[in-house]
Amino acid sequence: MTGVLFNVALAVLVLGLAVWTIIAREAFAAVVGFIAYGLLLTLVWVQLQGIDVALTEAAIGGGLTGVLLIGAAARLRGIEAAPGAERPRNSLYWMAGAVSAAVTAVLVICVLALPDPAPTLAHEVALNIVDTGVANPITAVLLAFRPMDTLLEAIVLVFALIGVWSLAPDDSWGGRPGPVQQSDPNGILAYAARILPPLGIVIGIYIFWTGADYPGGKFQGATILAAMWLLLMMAGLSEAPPISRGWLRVGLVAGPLVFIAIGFIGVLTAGDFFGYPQGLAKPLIVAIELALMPSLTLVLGLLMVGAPQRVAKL
Amino acid sequence: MSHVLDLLTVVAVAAGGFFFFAGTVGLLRFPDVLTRLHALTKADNLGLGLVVLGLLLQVDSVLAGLKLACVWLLVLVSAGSVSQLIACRARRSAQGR
Amino acid sequence: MNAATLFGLCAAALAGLGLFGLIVNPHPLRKILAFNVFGTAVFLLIGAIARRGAAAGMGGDPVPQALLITGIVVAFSATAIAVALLLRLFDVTGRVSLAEDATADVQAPPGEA
Amino acid sequence: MVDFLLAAAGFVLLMVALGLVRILRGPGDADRMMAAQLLGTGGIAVLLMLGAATGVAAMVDVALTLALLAAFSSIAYVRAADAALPHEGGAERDP
Repeated sequence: MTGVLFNVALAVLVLGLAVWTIIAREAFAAVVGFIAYGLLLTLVWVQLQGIDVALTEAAIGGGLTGVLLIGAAARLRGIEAAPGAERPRNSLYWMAGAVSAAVTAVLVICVLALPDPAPTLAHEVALNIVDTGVANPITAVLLAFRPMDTLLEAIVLVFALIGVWSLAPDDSWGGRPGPVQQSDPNGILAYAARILPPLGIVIGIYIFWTGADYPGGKFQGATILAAMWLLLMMAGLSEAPPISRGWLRVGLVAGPLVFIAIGFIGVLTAGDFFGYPQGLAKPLIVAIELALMPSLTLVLGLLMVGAPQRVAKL
Repeated sequence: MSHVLDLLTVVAVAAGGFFFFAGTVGLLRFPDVLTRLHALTKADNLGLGLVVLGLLLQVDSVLAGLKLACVWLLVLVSAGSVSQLIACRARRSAQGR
Repeated sequence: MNAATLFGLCAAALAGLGLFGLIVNPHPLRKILAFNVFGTAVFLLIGAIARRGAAAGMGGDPVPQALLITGIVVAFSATAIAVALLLRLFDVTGRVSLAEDATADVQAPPGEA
Repeated sequence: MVDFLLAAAGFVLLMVALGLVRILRGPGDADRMMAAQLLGTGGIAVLLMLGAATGVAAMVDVALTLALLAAFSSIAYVRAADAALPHEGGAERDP
């Protein structure tokens, strides 16, 4: 009973914050509402028994997305794009409302009409997980049963970074990304940036390592490591490397390349792309994760910093 | 013995809940940024600290206890620094603009 | 009502809200926010379906849950690109607008841009 | 015990949710950030209590992640707000 009440309160709060995010007058207030919304979603995932998803949401939705959006909102402060001419016509409001209400109605019908008993692949996963050597079913799905999704995701992240970099002005190409960060080395932020990263790195690697058997994994771990790097950069203790550096580019693609190479090893040894030979599944999965982790950390950290803006000193 | 521990947990967690209540009331009722910040840090440090203390009495392994303590430590450092930063920010925007 | 149905219905409402905001808000940053709300609604719907598939001692169907993790990370990378595009637009035009004539009166780029 | 922890989690959630009224009312950006910060801390407390009530040990890991990252958006806000005021040069000073 207490649990049901808790869930209802959570759902009402999530909905309320979403409404605020949409209707708030100022962009900054809407962004803060969205950050709170992301934090609450973490609780929703926990209540839906998706601890792995909750970890990802806590790291990405509660952390990185918020930093990205707050930075943008503070930079665009006072430049609200609301010249009267741009306000949509009343008819558009009504049409948008009607379309949205229709979408919601269809989805409500779908949710209520979901088949019972629900179709599930949990039995198949439980049956085959023994062959992979890992105990966390999510990790088994991500790296053994559907590795293609994970590979393409890692590649999408690299492409996104290339997309962000390509927005650099011509004279900044190859330079250091992000604005010049200057701050007092004895300031409070610098203090936090010296205390938190050692702990954060341990926790990031712990979350990564525990992912084989318990909720966790490389994405969550890499996000934490990237956040620690970002903290150092925000405190002015470290700077993003110029994007023309060779080691940086090698580091960015090394993870996906190792991933693809292991896929081809599967073709040779087990006759199938990403087929793992008997008994070698666990070592290969660990190898993929170890290779992906640094690349993901670099990509996520640099995605947060944005495009190069300073004139490059080549 | 376990009854005593349970009782202590209830007391500590309830006290922690009270500080969250106090923090919220302060955040809503206090007149300016700095006093609201004061109320917020009570919830951050004492509220969460008492909840962690209460739950520490219930853990069954050293690792779980360490993780709980670590959560509190992290929040102390990050929330403490953030409130300093917000206070500096509030003071400067009161003077500067 | 169980958690899956409750949050499934919640997701349906969020999808409508996100779509509405995406259409009517003229500010690009608000559109990014609304798109993210819409995205989380889709994730939540899949999460509710995954929860219903709980079996074999697992709290939910692990296949959709793994897809969700992939989805959240990809949504983040899309948001990063959108924000970078928006900031670049601001640097070049000095204003934040998606209107057709926004580039007609280009102002001097502000600051260090 | 389980019921007590669930009820306490619900109470804390309700409290920090009331604090969210600050996001609606403002008046300043800092007030809004503080409400988000309170929700972050409260969310961590709720996660810990839920974890203890349901016996899912991994929830502590989620709380750890949140504890590390929840303050980041506030830090980003202060950094960006400092950078937006040109006459200060973005440098922070101790009081």
